[in-house]
Amino acid sequence: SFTEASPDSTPASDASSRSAETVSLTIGGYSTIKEEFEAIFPLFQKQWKEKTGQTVEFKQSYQASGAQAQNIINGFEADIAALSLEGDIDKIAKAGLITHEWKEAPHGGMITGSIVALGVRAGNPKAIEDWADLTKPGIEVLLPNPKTSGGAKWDVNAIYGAGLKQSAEAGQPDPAAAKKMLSRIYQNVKTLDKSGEESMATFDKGVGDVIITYENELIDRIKSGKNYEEVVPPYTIAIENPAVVVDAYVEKHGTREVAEAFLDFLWSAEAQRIFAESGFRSVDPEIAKTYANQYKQPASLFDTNYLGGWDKVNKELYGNGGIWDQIVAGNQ
Amino acid sequence: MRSLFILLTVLLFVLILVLPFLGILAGAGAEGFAAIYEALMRPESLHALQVSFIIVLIVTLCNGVLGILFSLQMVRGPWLAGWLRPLLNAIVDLPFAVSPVIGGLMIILLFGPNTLLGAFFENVGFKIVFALPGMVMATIFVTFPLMIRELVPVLTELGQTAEEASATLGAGPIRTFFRVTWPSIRWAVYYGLALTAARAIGEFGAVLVVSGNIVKQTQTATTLVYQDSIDQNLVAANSVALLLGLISIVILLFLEWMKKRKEDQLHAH
Amino acid sequence: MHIEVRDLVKTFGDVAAVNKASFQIQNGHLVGLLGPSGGGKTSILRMLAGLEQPTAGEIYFDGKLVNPIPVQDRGIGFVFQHYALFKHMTVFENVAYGLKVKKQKRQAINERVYELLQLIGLEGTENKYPHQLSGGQRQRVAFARALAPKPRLLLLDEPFAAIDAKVRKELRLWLRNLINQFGTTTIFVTHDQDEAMEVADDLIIVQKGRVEQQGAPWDIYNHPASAFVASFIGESNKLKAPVALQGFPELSAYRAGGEWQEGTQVFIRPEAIELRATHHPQTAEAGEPGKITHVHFRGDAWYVEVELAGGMTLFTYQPLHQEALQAGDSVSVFIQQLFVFAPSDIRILENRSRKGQRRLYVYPTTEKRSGSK
Amino acid sequence: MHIEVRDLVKTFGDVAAVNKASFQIQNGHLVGLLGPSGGGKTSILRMLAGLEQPTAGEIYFDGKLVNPIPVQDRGIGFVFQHYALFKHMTVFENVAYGLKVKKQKRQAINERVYELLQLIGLEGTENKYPHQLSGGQRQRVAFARALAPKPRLLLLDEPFAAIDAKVRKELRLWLRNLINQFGTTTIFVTHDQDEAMEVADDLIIVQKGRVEQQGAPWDIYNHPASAFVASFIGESNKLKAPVALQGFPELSAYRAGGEWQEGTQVFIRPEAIELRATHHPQTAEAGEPGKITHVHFRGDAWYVEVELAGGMTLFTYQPLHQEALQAGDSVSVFIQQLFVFAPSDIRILENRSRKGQRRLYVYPTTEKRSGSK
Amino acid sequence: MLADRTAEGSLHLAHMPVVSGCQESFLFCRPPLNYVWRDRKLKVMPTVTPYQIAVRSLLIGYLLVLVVMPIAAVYAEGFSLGWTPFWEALTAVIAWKAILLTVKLSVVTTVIQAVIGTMSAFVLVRCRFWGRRLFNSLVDLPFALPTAVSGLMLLTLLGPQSLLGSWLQAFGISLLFNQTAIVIGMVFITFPFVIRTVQPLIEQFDLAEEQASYTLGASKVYTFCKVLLPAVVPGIIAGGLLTFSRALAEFGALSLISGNLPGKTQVASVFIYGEIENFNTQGAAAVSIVLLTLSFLVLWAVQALQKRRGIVT
Ligand SMILES: Nc1ncnc2c1ncn2[C@@H]1O[C@H](COP(=O)(O)OP(=O)(O)OP(=O)(O)O)[C@@H](O)[C@H]1O
Ligand SMILES: Nc1ncnc2c1ncn2[C@@H]1O[C@H](COP(=O)(O)OP(=O)(O)OP(=O)(O)O)[C@@H](O)[C@H]1O
Ligand SMILES: [Mg+2]
Ligand SMILES: [Mg+2]
Repeated sequence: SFTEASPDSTPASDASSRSAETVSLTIGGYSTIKEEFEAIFPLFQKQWKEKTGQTVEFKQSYQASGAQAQNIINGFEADIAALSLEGDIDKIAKAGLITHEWKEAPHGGMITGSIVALGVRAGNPKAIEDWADLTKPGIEVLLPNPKTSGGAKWDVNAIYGAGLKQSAEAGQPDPAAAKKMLSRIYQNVKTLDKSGEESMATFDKGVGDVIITYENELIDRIKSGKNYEEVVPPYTIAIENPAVVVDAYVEKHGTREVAEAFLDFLWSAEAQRIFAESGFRSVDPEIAKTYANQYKQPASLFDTNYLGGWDKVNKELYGNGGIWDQIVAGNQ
Repeated sequence: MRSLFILLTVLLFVLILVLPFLGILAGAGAEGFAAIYEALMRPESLHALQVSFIIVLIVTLCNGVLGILFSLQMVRGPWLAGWLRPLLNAIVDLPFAVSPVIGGLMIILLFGPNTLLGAFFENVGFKIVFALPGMVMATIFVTFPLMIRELVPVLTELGQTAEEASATLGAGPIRTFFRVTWPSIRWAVYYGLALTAARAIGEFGAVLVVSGNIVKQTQTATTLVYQDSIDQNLVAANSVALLLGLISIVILLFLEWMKKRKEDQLHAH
Repeated sequence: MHIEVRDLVKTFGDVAAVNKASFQIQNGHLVGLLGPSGGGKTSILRMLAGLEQPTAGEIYFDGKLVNPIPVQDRGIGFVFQHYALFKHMTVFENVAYGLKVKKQKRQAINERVYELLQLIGLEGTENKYPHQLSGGQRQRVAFARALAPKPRLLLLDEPFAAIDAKVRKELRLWLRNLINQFGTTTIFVTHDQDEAMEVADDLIIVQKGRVEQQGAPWDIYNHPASAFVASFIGESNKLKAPVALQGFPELSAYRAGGEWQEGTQVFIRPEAIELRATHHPQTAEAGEPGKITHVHFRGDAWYVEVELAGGMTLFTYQPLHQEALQAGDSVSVFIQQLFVFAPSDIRILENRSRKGQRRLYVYPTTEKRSGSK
Repeated sequence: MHIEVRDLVKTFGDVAAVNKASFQIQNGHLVGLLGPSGGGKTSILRMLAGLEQPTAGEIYFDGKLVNPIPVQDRGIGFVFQHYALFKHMTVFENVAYGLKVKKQKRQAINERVYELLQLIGLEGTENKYPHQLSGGQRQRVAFARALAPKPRLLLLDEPFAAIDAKVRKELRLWLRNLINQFGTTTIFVTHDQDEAMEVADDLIIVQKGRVEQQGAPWDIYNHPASAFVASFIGESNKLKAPVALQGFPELSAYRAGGEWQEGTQVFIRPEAIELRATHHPQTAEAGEPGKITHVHFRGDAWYVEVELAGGMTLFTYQPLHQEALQAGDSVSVFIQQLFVFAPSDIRILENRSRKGQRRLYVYPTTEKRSGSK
Repeated sequence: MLADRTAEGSLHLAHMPVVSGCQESFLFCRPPLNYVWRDRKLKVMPTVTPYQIAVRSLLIGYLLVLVVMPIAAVYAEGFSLGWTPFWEALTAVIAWKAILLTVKLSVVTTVIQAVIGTMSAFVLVRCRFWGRRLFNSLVDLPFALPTAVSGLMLLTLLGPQSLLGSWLQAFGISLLFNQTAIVIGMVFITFPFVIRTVQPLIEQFDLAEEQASYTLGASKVYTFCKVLLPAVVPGIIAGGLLTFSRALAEFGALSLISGNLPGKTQVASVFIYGEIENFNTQGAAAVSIVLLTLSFLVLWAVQALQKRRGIVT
């Protein structure tokens, strides 16, 4: 029951939880991953029961990636953190709650992948094909706010990276050109919702001509019958979402074994297939191949490393007085 | 002229209150009544409603009892002389001015396990943040002014003679309060309770931050609505929202009806 | 209950509402506390009740110091100016309240309440609420409520102030009888001297927080202890400037040029003024010549204004069955008595030219209170 | 302004608050509207003001039908019982309100307001708010506010009801003078007959929505048109059962056995009763033997109760300067006059045994109003 | 002329309104007195009973822990890094613009509420029409709905897919993602305040005052403006203040319909949320401090002002 927010919070329960009939696992996830996780839980519960006889009970919380990271730092005792951004995991690690080298896990600690894509209305009435089309006058663009949304950082990274790539075609990658494109797209932004989901909800209400979002979100919507079309611009970024065991809390709860088992289970073919079903690009190359026809391939896919890694991006793009700030300030 | 104003007001109410509410109604009923029922009977809905109910109960009780005591002191406490009374007066309203998100965050920063206070409570086995106590605290913070704002004018208006009369007849303070003061402030208290309850049901920002939004554990009806709505589960979101709206409308209508009955009683003679 | 108050002081901030007031009240007396607004009457009463704590001074009930005793335990009854009935209780519940507090038996309560309701003439209203009663009825319920627990001291704060003149007169006689019947020591506050005169055994005149005079109405009316009391109780003509009045040679001692001496005030009661038409046989007697300037019908008497030769105007009342005067008539004005308040002494001067012939005031009984057979 | 009211009716639901009331008021008169509570006084006043629409009947101001004219345009001044001053305006703004409505020049407004403030003796308070004034002061501001636009008809609804006795007396004389000065036609409502007597030129007695009598106070007091008026105006002894009174042979005609005839009522005014000690030389004259049962000091007179041989008790007042009576004294009671109200006729009976010797009431002037030189 | 009969006794016209004994109160707060013999005299020593100490500490504790401490924590957090970062956080163009925008639109909302709230209160109290009681209880609805739901609702209602939205779009009017939208959201959220504070004042208003105005020749409109309106101004002010504070702080509803474009349509609370998400609690607190302090000052100033004018609300 809710009155015992964390039943195993006392050290005394450490030993008992191993032999107990049930073991509970607390998941701190980012909002998008909720549906997929809920599909995976029963599978894992079954497997774990067979293996150890224990019943696993899941406690789940889903919030915006940054908020979730903050909660975990502030005392939300999640055994497993599944977030949108590497950076958010790093913050937890910096707070001393994650002590192992999490990137040494399979697939660099990433459980899902995706790309940034464009969603347009049925029939693509505004003929959107590339980032440049978003800068045309009269186009209404939906984009979440990278200041409040982890997902939005991927979107902005994609635009900025595409800008660099395009200028690189003509010679050198030109940060100024990239910034200019970002800035011109920003001028067409109708609303900067505070999370990717809200942005999608706004698009659902009929607002806007084009939404910049995760590919998997679009695939999922289109599968469920929405009249959208997915447009993949030639240059876009590959998204990777990490999941990690939070050492401090599994130690406290005595749940390391089951937590690690669950994390491993996320990389199993079974789980990866579920992610792929709902539109994610699987981190498992085998599964990815099976679902390949579900995705449109961009001409050139780059990743965060192309932009210099998250540390650099966070500083130069989103830091105080960074490029994003300059764009926002310059557009008033 | 008069009917013009009535028309304007009705229009205003329809635009600002009725229309949005009908919107929710339509959203909930989009897939028929069974869908509403189903949405409400989901285990997480039931649990969230239960959490909300318990929070509302505790908050209404705390703010009710302490709000009455507080208002009594605000109006009559001799020890609040001079500068203290106006200061308190201004402080009472402040929670309105604090963005609920910040309010919630501050409770985390004050009582989280990394803080002195939080660590202390944690050691005695009492978890505050991401658990019920923190949610209750956040809700109390947000609803604090309502009871007092309702009661203070009534107590001021009431004066003290009836209480003094009771004392001269030999009654002690407790009896005097329940037999003499209470019947006169009863309606204001009910109103204050109703508003506190309504606001507590509806509180979102602060609770979201403090609760951690753990499904079937600290998720309240409001945060469930939010989650459902961003999960594309619009029927469910609207159904729960509809229920919340209906509950508070019913409470207020009930009060209105009771008040009318009392008025009729008074004017019958 | 015998009441003694010694050097009572009550200050609110800088204001001394009551300033060293001392008095005693005999058991069973009905005492009127009278004085101008803001004089401290309410404050004294509230301190007696225990609703207010004295800043200094002692209050004794039957010789026992009651200062530390809280309201609930003083065994008093209090009737508030605006009744302060419990709005949400019926007449019955209101009256029964004090008895219930005392945990009396239901049977005993019922009997006492019905007895009181009968006494106040409100049988049959027991299930009504205060808002269904008229002002006079509410007042009576307030009395019954205060009387129910048989208090030994009854305190009334302007009990009739909110009731209209006609009903007021009836209520005060009713109250007087009621209190006679119970013999409860009673103190009541009023602004209205007619009321006080009519009802009280004793009056205490309070001004600026001080007791100016205490005594029977008769004494206070006829022997005011200060200029304030003389002017506050009863009507009087105040002589602004000295004039030579026949029969009052002593007055010249208080003159200082065309003025009265510093601090001297002279008053004449209207009933001490006798008017005779100049053609009347008795006019020979020492009277001032005067002229009627104004006559007004006042129901049971004529209100008459007369201007003396010196320019001074006096008013008096003329009984209906005496010969009627008209504005413009010349009259002879005979002044029987006047009060002089000087810093040095306070005197009642009788007109010398008529001395011994007829005394103005004759006290009817040897007791202080009016007799009742 | 000359006022005429014809067959005025006002019903609230089933209740006829005013029921065919008709009367006329001369220009410049000050008229008191008097009657018991619920009699319809307020309703009449409010219809005159236009605050209420009559159910039937006509109201004429100077011969012009005003029924259809809204309040704002009737040119009246209205003073409410509880003053109804504008709480958020200063004294100045309150008084100036009516002038501002008329869009008068600032200069003219200032002059008029200061003139009025001086008149009401409240110079220097112009910047105070009503809650900073005493009751009497507020009342005067309310007058000034109503007078400021120079209304031709002034209506006052129990203007003194909320003020205490002493202040009340002064205010009503002040009002009388003020209205004399302006000559404004004025109607004022009161419960209190002393007030009405003292102030009014004319009284209209209203009961149960009907006009019972209209006339000068003198006439109404001495020639009441109905038993109701006789008992309502002035004090009287009501004779419950017939007794043989010397000097009133006519009374026997109204007897029916041991009772009065159906519908007959007999009243004696206290001032129509003369008491003489039995040892007094004049006692020979036809008087009833009686015994004093109660004497009470009343400030300016003695209140005396006397029991006649037949068991009937009468009360009367004895001036202070007459010989003092005491409870138990035997007296001779001489009744000068009584009122008989029978279904057949209304009569004022004078005591025959003394007839011609001395008339009780002598009217002082030929005018109706008391003169003022 | 009348004789000088008024004499002295009657100079006491001044019976000022009796100050009710609020200073000394007995219900729960009267200090019982200790009497002590000292210097051969009875001295009064006011004391407080343990019971009263308990009540007072309970109340103070409650207020401290649940209201004062969180608010103090905002200040502590805002200044946690000292003055310079506090100042920098505020002077950042976007923060500053968000604050200005919020204050500006809160003022607009307050003015709108003052007008429509007063009107609605009048109609609800003075006019009898069908559905009055229903409307009266609907007034508090915005309180009961989760603010996020309110936002979603407004989004649905005004969005291009709704009847109203498409109709408005045909006229080229957009009520979403601009300042109008923010004001609409604020008005919705703060709807009950002015109505609820003005209503009792109208109910208590002495009808005679209004009639007095008519008898003095004033028309209905003039009477309304000069007599009725000033009488309810304290209520409008009190309600307006609450409206203002609440509008300053609103988050849930606004974040969905405002558009959130920094410097254009981003309100302070959304900005604060962003800063929190970015692990910049100090910056968030700094902006909060400005809003808090502002509304505290306004609340206090208005109270002082009303006290000086002798209006007690
Ligand atoms: N609670 C109080 N706070 C401050 N001053 C007070 C208080 N109560 C009374 N006073 C002041 O004390 C003085 C005496 O007041 P009190 O009420 O005793 O007079 P009063 O004789 O009853 O007058 P009234 O006839 O007008 O009722 C007044 O000047 C009054 O202003
Ligand atoms: N608005 C109203 N609705 C219903 N009945 C009314 C109304 N106003 C007056 N009445 C009734 O009309 C009758 C006369 O009332 P009115 O106020 O004129 O009497 P009044 O002579 O002024 O009495 P009082 O001296 O008590 O003021 C009363 O029975 C009263 O109950
Ligand atoms: Mg008093
Ligand atoms: Mg009336």
